[in-house]
Amino acid sequence: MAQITLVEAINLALKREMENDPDVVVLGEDVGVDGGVFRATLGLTERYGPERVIDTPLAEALIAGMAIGMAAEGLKPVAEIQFSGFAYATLDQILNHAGRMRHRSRGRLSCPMVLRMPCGGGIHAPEHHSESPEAMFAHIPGIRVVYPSSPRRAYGLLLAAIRDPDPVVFLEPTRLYRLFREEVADDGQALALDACFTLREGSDATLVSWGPMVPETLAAADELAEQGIAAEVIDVATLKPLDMDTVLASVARTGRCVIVTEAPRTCSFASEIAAGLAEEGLLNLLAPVQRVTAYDVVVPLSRLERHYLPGKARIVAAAKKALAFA
Amino acid sequence: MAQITLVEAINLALKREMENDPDVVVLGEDVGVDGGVFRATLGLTERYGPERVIDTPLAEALIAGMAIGMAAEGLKPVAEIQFSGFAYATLDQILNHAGRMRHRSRGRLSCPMVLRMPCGGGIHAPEHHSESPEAMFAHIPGIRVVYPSSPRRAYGLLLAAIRDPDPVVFLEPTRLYRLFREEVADDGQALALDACFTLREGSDATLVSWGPMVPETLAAADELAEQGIAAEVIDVATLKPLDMDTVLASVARTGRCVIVTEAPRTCSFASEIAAGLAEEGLLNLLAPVQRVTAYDVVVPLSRLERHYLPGKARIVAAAKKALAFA
Amino acid sequence: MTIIAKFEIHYSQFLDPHGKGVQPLPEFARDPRNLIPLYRWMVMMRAYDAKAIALQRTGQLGTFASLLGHEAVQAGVGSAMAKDDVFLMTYRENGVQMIRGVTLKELFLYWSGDERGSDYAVPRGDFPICITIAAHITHAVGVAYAMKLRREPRVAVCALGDGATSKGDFYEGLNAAGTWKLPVVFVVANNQWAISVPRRIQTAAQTLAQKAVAAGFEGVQVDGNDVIAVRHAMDQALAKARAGGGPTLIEALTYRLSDHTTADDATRYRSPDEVAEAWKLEPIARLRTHLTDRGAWDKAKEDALLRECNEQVQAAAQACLDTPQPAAGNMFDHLYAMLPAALAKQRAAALGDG
Amino acid sequence: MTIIAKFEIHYSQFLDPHGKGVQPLPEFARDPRNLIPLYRWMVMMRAYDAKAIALQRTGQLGTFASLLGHEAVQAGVGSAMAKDDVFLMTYRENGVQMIRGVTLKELFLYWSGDERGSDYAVPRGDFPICITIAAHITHAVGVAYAMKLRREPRVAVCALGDGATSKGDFYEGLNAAGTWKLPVVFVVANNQWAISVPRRIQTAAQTLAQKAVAAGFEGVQVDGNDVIAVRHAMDQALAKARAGGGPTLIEALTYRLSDHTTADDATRYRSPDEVAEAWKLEPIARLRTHLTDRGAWDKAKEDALLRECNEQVQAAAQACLDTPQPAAGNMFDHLYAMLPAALAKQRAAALGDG
Ligand SMILES: Cc1ncc(C[n+]2csc(CCOP(=O)(O)OP(=O)(O)O)c2C)c(N)n1
Ligand SMILES: Cc1ncc(C[n+]2csc(CCOP(=O)(O)OP(=O)(O)O)c2C)c(N)n1
Ligand SMILES: [Mg+2]
Ligand SMILES: [Mg+2]
Repeated sequence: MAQITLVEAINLALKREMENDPDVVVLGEDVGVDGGVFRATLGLTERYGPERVIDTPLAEALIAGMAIGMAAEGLKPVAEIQFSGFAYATLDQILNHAGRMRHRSRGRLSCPMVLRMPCGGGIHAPEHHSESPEAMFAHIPGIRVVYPSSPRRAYGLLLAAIRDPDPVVFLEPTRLYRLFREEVADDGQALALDACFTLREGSDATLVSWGPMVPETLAAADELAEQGIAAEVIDVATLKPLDMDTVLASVARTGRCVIVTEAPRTCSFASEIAAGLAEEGLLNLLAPVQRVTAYDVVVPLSRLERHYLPGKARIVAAAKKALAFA
Repeated sequence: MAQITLVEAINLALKREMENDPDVVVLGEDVGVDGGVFRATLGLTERYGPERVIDTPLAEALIAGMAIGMAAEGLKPVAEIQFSGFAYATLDQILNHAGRMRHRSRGRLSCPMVLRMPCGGGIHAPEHHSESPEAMFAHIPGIRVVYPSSPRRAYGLLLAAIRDPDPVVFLEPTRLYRLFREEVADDGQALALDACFTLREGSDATLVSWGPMVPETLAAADELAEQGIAAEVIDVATLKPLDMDTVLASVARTGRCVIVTEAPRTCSFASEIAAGLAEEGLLNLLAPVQRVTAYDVVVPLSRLERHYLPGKARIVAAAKKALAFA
Repeated sequence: MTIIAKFEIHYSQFLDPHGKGVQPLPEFARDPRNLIPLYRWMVMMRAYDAKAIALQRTGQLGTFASLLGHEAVQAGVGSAMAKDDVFLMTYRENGVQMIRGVTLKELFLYWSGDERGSDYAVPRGDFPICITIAAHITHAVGVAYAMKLRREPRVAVCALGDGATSKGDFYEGLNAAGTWKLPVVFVVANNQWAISVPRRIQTAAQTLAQKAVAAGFEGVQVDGNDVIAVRHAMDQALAKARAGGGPTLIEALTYRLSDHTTADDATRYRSPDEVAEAWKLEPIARLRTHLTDRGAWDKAKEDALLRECNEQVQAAAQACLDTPQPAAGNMFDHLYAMLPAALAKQRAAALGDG
Repeated sequence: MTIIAKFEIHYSQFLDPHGKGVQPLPEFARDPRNLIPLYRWMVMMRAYDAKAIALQRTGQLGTFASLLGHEAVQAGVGSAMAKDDVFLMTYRENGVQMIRGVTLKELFLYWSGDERGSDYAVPRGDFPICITIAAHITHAVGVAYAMKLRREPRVAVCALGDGATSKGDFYEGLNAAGTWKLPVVFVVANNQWAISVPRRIQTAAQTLAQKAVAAGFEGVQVDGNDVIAVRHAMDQALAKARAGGGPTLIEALTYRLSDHTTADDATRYRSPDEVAEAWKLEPIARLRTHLTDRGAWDKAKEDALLRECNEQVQAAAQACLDTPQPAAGNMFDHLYAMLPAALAKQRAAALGDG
């Protein structure tokens, strides 16, 4: 078993599924000879040819809309948006069409497509290259939203996403693409969608996160552990449909919850989880829920980025604040 | 003072501000001779001519982008999107540009535009004519999101929106357009943005809503009153930036909160308010927060619409559930 | 200055507004009996249309988009397509749908606000109505890409209006279709109006056909009130697409004789004179005159046809009205292939609520 | 079949790759001294570009988009514009910006990841860099609409790449500009590549100039490595726009001699041969030969100019590096005209955090 990075795991899952299923096609800007600007589609053109690995014109609404048409015709398109900052132009298609094709036609047509995109900041990139649009996608009925945080989960969840008979928005944490390696068996085993992963057990507080903030959250749990505080860490992984039961069960045990995201706070996915707790977990809460999020501002250019992204220190502080309640 | 409908109040505010300020222009599909499909822009072309009341080609991204360009050049464009179901194509422009022009240029350029659109269901319209996209807009930094619920508030808030030096997304509750009349003085007085309106005081529970669900929420408060339950009713009106203090202060008094929206639940604006309560109001909560929302499904066509839209009965039931907690 | 590229846009018409031939008819139209099925469909469309409006006016249907005036475009398009081609449409092409096999009852059901109306028994692969203007143009590109990838001799046919040609999706779709030489035909029913916005406000382009120049393929303009011209252009475009020749844009000049929808009042923005002029060009009378002149049609046939159409339309409308309301759970049932656990809870709540 | 519309696309070039005139020069270029300022700007651009890449390679700037090869397009555009025209751009037009008055320090600051680099002291009305491809094209339409509404003899100039011509915003903007005959000039720097995607994959159109046909106005193609051709086309388009004649699309044929950005490695997808061929056509040598041939330039002038440019670039780079980091509160300070109460709390938290 090879030690690979997250982006290599994505690549591996794509290869595996293109090999398994001739209906799988990949499309997007620069996904062909270049292998994608992050090399997620490296080597696919050589193996499967430019008809199945499609360099599209520069047009995001087209990429999404075309994938919908392909999917309704029985292909399984895996479309890439080069950066999530350019994905807003696809919202119309995803919301008005991908998420509705099955519903609208009473199941006569369906839309088994995946829309992949790198998300999140921390790579000192230009404007629009550090977006965290997960909440917008998670608001859309009829789709799934998945956001892995490790090579192994990326591999298994992407396989699941491609095989899923409905549209999946698959968000990839750019700054984890090459941050660390993990052993990943290329065994073609998909992971279950719609389920959280409990990465670490603990009885004092529940830390909930997804995608790029998971390593930072684990680091915060380490630091808390050093201080004698046992934090449970949950990786939500599939944001929609949300496995809220796992979060509720954990908080029922710990009584305290910190939710971590790098998206701007208002109407973030952290708010959704906090709302679920206020509604279904209130009686178990021993302290106010803590949202550790980015501020409600535009992601600044790189010089100020470290002030914008929530880090370990803010997570630890939030957990301790929650623990300070008697 | 005339008794006028909400859509007439919108029209009045537009006329007033076009008269006051030659920089105000109106643009959109069918806003000219036709006066808009809901007649919100009726009579403007006759008074201000087709150069200031602009029938655009059928292109929503254009409408938003063009308004941004006009605003940066010093005009005050009020753009109409014919139905909010067609507004998703503007998200790219609103998020990536309108909300960033001032920030990006350090205040050298700004974006004093308004993007108006009818929202919400209940008018038995075709697909895409019943959308509630407020949460998506409320997630965007650098903009304001306003959603009035009565003729008087529509008039005052629209004046404020047009005069505001930053971009405002102004959502209009379609099914309230002609539902009832109110006396509205055409006195040119803007209402304050960024403030909730407490429509009714009460000590037993707080009902929070905005836009089209406000009358239904008031009706629920009436029904509760008949049963001896005094519900406070808050109209959020400006969703972003949110005046959470008014909600928190009310819940500090009542201990119970029901939040009502007709948008799908996950990542809705109801979730945002519930999250704020879980974070800042937890110690005052005597019962779990209740979200009364639409389901996480596609707005059905008209035959099933009444099962989809939350109504008075669900609000009353939620309030009573909250009150059942000791 | 050197000239590096040249383009010409062609226009074609076979029958003038009086039903007189203006040039030799194409092969299929030489025997007038071949035109009778087209005529019958056009009359059926008009009967259906009138009934739908009547039902809407009496509160039995929701907002309805009339196809009055579009009969020739739709008969030309629908009759030219092969069964396993795929049709992608807006809200105004119910006439094409009929020819494709969608039942009148399904159409009425849809307009009555019932999703089950889009579960066509035939044609299973055609797309449901796309209300968001031009979005389906990119879907057509995806469909055509799939056909080409699989080396199938099938074609995606995508219908749109003049207003749709202003939207970015239109251009992104055309441009991509050109790039990959996809088997797709775009048919613009240029009915001169997009709700209240006249054609001249949509674009400064002299023709809509020339929009294809930007995408590097052929655009042609035809008289859209002349079913022979539409059908002929479709036949050519479909044959070219099947032969690997790539896309074609057909601009069919016609007129929206009705209000935009039943929610619209067109007298607010266009003159009765203009509409009266347009009636002189309408497609059904022209074809009837032509058939009558050639001895292929008469008053008795006409009366029988009208009776037949009205009966069918009446029966379908009744079947729609007799259809029981869908159950509340229905809004959950086709959202995902399998209902996720989180939604199952909501479904249960909705049913309790019923 | 009748022909109802005809279009021709023209190409122009004045200097061939060897600096020889191929047709009579336009008025402004007859006296070679008028070309010297253009030449100086082009050399300055190249010096700036080299410095920016060096700074990026040593970790002192973020990702940078080189303009190598685009010098003639940018000198032609920048020099033709009037002060109170408005320039709207992507990330690759720093050369135009220099001519417009943006300082080298501001440019470096921007690329170092500091928003203050977009607070140009001059020109206050030009738009900041637009990274999202083609979005600024619709902004240009709004700007031009405002100019026209106010009866000002000003023009919006909008620069874009070949890749941008595939995006819906491009078409929506062009189409609207045509409809209202707005004072706007669209300049496509067709450098043959959009990151790894060659021009032929963007569109089947033979030229990008013909995209204007879809919008009903004139599109022209010029040799974008010939500054005289670019400048001349700009002069004509600007004069036409100021006179109420509406928009023009200029396709300037050039080549991206660099990687897409410093984050790209172009050897992955294009051959060294192709790049070597393109170097033979590059714009600076051609103009230098022309000026030298006409006795307006020599080695001494060249040396002095290079020294001067390098000094200025060096000083600006140092000034950028010496600029203190922005304060954390900065990310809140220009979001709204007045900081809303809800955000004031977040700002305080961020500062506590600092
Ligand atoms: C994206 C989008 N914007 C706006 C609308 C509202 N609308 C419905 S039909 C229409 C006009 C369409 O005109 P055209 O394309 O000419 O088709 P026609 O109705 O004339 O057949 C408009 C603006 C819509 N449905 N979709
Ligand atoms: C809407 C959008 N999609 C994708 C990108 C990513 N991207 C940045 S530059 C580029 C290629 C642009 O090519 P072109 O327009 O030819 O300009 P050039 O870089 O050649 O100057 C792409 C795809 C983007 N910035 N914006
Ligand atoms: Mg039309
Ligand atoms: Mg390029």
